[in-house]
Amino acid sequence: MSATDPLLRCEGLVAGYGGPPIVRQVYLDVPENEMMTLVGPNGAGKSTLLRALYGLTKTYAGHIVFAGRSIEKTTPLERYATGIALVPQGRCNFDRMSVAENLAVAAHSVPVARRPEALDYVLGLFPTLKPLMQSMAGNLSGGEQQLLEMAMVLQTRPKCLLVDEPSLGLSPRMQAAVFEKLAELRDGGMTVVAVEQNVRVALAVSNRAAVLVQGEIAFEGPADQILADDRIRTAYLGGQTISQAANDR
Amino acid sequence: MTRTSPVSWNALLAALLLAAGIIVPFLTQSSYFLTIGISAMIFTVFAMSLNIVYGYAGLLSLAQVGFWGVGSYVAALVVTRLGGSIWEGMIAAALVAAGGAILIGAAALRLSNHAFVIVSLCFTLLMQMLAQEWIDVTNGPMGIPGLPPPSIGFGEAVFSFGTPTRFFYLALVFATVSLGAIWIVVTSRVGKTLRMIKHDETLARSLGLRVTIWKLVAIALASVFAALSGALYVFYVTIVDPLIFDVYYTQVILVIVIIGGLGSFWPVVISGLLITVLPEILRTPNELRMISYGVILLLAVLIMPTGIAGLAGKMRARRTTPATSTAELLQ
Amino acid sequence: MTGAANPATAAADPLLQVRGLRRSFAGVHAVDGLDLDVAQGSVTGLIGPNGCGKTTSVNCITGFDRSFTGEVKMMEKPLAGLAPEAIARGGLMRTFQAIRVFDSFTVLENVKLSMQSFDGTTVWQALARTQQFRRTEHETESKAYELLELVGLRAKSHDAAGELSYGQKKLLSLAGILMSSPRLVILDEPVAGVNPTRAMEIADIIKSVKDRGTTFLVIEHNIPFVMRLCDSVVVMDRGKRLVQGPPEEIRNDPAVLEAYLGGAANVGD
Amino acid sequence: MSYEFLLQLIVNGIVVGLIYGLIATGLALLFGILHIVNFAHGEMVMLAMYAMAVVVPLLGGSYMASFAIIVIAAALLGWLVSGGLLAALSSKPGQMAIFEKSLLLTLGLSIILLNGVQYIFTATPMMVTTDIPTGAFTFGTVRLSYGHAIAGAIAIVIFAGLYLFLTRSNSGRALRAVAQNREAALMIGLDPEKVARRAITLSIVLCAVGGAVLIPLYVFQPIVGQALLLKAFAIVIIGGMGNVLGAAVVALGLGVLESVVGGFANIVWQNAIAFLGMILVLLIRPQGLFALAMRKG
Repeated sequence: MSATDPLLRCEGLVAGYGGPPIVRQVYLDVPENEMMTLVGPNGAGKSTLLRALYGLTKTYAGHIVFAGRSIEKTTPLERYATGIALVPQGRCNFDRMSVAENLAVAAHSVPVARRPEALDYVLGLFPTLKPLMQSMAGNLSGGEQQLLEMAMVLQTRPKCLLVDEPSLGLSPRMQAAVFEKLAELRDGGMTVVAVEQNVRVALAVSNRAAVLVQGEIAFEGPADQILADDRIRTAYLGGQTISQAANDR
Repeated sequence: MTRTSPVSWNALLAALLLAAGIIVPFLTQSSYFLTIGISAMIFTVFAMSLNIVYGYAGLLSLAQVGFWGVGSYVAALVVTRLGGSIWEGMIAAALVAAGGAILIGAAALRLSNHAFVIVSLCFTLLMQMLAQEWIDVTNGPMGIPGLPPPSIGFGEAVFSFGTPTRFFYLALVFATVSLGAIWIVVTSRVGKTLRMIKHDETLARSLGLRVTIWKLVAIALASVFAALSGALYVFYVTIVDPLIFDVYYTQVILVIVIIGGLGSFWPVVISGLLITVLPEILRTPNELRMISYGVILLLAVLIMPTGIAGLAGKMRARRTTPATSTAELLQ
Repeated sequence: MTGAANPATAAADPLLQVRGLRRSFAGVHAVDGLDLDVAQGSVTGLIGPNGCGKTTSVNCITGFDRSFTGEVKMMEKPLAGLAPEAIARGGLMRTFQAIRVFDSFTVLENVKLSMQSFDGTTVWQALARTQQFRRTEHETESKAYELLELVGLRAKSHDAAGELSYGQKKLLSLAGILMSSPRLVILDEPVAGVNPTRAMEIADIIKSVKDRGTTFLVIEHNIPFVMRLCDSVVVMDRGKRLVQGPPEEIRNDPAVLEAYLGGAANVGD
Repeated sequence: MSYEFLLQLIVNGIVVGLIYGLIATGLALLFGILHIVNFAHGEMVMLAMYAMAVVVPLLGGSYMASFAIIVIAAALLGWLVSGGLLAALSSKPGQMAIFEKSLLLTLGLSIILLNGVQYIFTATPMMVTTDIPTGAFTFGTVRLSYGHAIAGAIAIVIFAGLYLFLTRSNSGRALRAVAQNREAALMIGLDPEKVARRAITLSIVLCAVGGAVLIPLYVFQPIVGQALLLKAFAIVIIGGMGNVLGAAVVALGLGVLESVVGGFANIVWQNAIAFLGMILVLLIRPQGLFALAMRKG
């Protein structure tokens, strides 16, 4: 895989949940060691696209190429083994088990000998979790649970982290902290693809951004240019019909 | 349902079965075959009672045998202890069953469907235990023997249904009246309402349906017909004992309803008659027959969960509507 | 385009009034003191970013979620605490975000069944199939055909509802709830997952029904659809009403765009 | 009411409660993790009892040896059966729900097992004489027969093992994890299928242990499974569907309560307690005492 090839590429991806397709012909490249944020109005298919990357949806057509291999036919378990990890939307931990137990269960696929080392690695990334090890995951704050969920999947040192609306249910202070942590991971060599409502906070730390409208990429580019682009307003609040916005691409 | 007016198609089938019923006692005098006929008719009504609550309303209830047994005991006690006639016994059985059904139903409906099923089974198991151990009421394991045959009239002008032939006709009247009443209910708007609730309770509520009340109606209706069938059955076998609650009965009516097709009427009637008659003819010993029922239940659930009605429906559907093409899917 | 006959401001004579609606799940305030007015005879839109509490509010108003605090009144009659079926019988009908139809019944039956709690026939009339019952059934059927005609599904009356496309099922549920000519209809994302041409068709149908006096509250993500259809638009943000006003005013209000771009998730910890 | 008599009843109740706990936890495990119900649970315990009845004489009455063999056989059988059971239970949307399907399938299975055993062993009550000495430990006037003592000891050991397995070992934690949040389990690459097979195997092993432990205490017939089913269901519902620890605690309580009530009131009430307790809990707190949400819907 040459240096210029993206780590993750979608070629004409069409996906949905069995009914009409929600993701319609998406072409997207995510270069390695960069953070890409998917934004766009609700119902545009952002979460569906992210879940399609992890194999949680039906793929009608198109390819997903990860590190040179097409993976659209593989199962979530297989994709996790090849180095893609997903932190789904909302709470996704084992609320009636302690933080330590959550992390231990999450490390089940790590060889036993290397588990302590993997635990130290994630506790190094998420020091706020250290004092909370013995408390029940359910009693943690929304933000702390979000960090726990990220720590859980990072023990296997995946190459690419998919994060679905990490800011949902978090206070503005926690939202900023979560995105700073994502940026830190990106600087440490992780490729991050986030779906996010809070466009300003996400784009502030992202390298690139793509605006999804009605299942298609309306336009994409470097994060700072996207915010300034007036097409954001039409994408979110309309004014032009979607096809005009798409033709400008 | 085919487009010809439904009443004529159903009337034809009803007349056919009724005629067959009337002829049978002329074809055979052997009490063995008449007994099979009587139990076939009673079990068909009993299975139809399960079909009301499970088939139409979508509530899998294993309490039917509980009401079947309670009805039997109540009728037997009314006749043997209170000196009433079987008719008063059956009315009492129906009322007690309906009352019990509404009480237990109201409590159990507060639960999710999962717990409802388990509570319904525990009701039957508890009734069996009470019949076994509440000696001074149920006479315990010995049960209540010597139940007099049903009869009409007083003093000399008494007409008794003591002989198998006469009881056969009594059972035929009972089956015709009961199945007729159930047919009127399930093919009317009440039946449609229950099927709406079975299909999507939330949607039914959003259209203004008092779902919980309709569920209680279904449970109570089912318990009444189960109790009546039980009462008539024990007066034919002339004894009621704790074995009336045996899991065998739960399993037979489940097999009948699933093979026939949940929420269908005529297929359940036909499968009810066949499934009670066949093993009797094969004369297999009790254990092997019940093992065969167990195997039939497993196969039915695995292979054709929608029963005969489902298969008939699929065949009719395959002929009329084309499958949705992927093009339309991508539209 | 939005020449609504009645005044755009909702204060005139609100059919539906919501005051201080609050519903939280384990510390997260999904709805945090929402105030909402729906004017008689209007089509009011309810928009807002994902997670701002739109669907939760609808579930509270229509009685499917009764653990909330605050006041919900329709024509001065309090709805809080009533069962969903009682609220429906009171003339407030709703559709669902995840489309719900009776798949095994035909399209015509689906529409007729929606009338069942409203045509006043008693159980005994239904069982005995009395003359009066047959007459009401006939009237229901002709009204059903009329509504199927309106939504363009007349040709598919005898098909099983399960075989309809996604957009057609949305039209079917709309026809179903209009059978009982309700005072207020709440549509939960009527055009989600529906292609733009079909969406505009649905907008025209809603407009024509509105002109006959039915009031609508429409929850929708498709902003162009809402701007074209609604007389008044309520924008929700972090569980509260941010602003309410005519569509043009809302589109140009910087606070609205900021709510969307600022990711107005409800305030957690 | 003499003090010693009450103490005796409590001791007996504790032993019975522990055994109920073993049987009910197996049921709670299946429901908690797979949301399926096993109507043949009682029959599986009965099957283990009859298996002991065959194996014990073969091994010259040695209880511990036969106990080990039965448990190992159950583990192997469980692992083999679990694959087939999961395949049979897979149902696409619109088909019969998995819960309903599991219920009807296991109901069919229970009838086959019940009548199969009855056909082979007939319904005559069975008593297995083992090398467990007769006689009892005595504390003052309270007697604890060796049979009851061994049964109680084994139950305590198995419970301790189960607790450690669920809390300390990763595969044990995996079971709880899948029960608590299926999507989170998928997120961390846990294969729900493999975890489900482990849960089924563990549940079947618990049945075998439950059966083997009852051997020294009771005379039994093929029908014994039915009564055990009612008890297990009542315990699971009162404890909160799918809550393993809740089931264990409620089982102990029920065992003691039944023993005490049985000692004083009419025998009929002894069995009715389980059911009446359940109805009471359902009316007041439908999700069970140790709520693992089983509220409406």
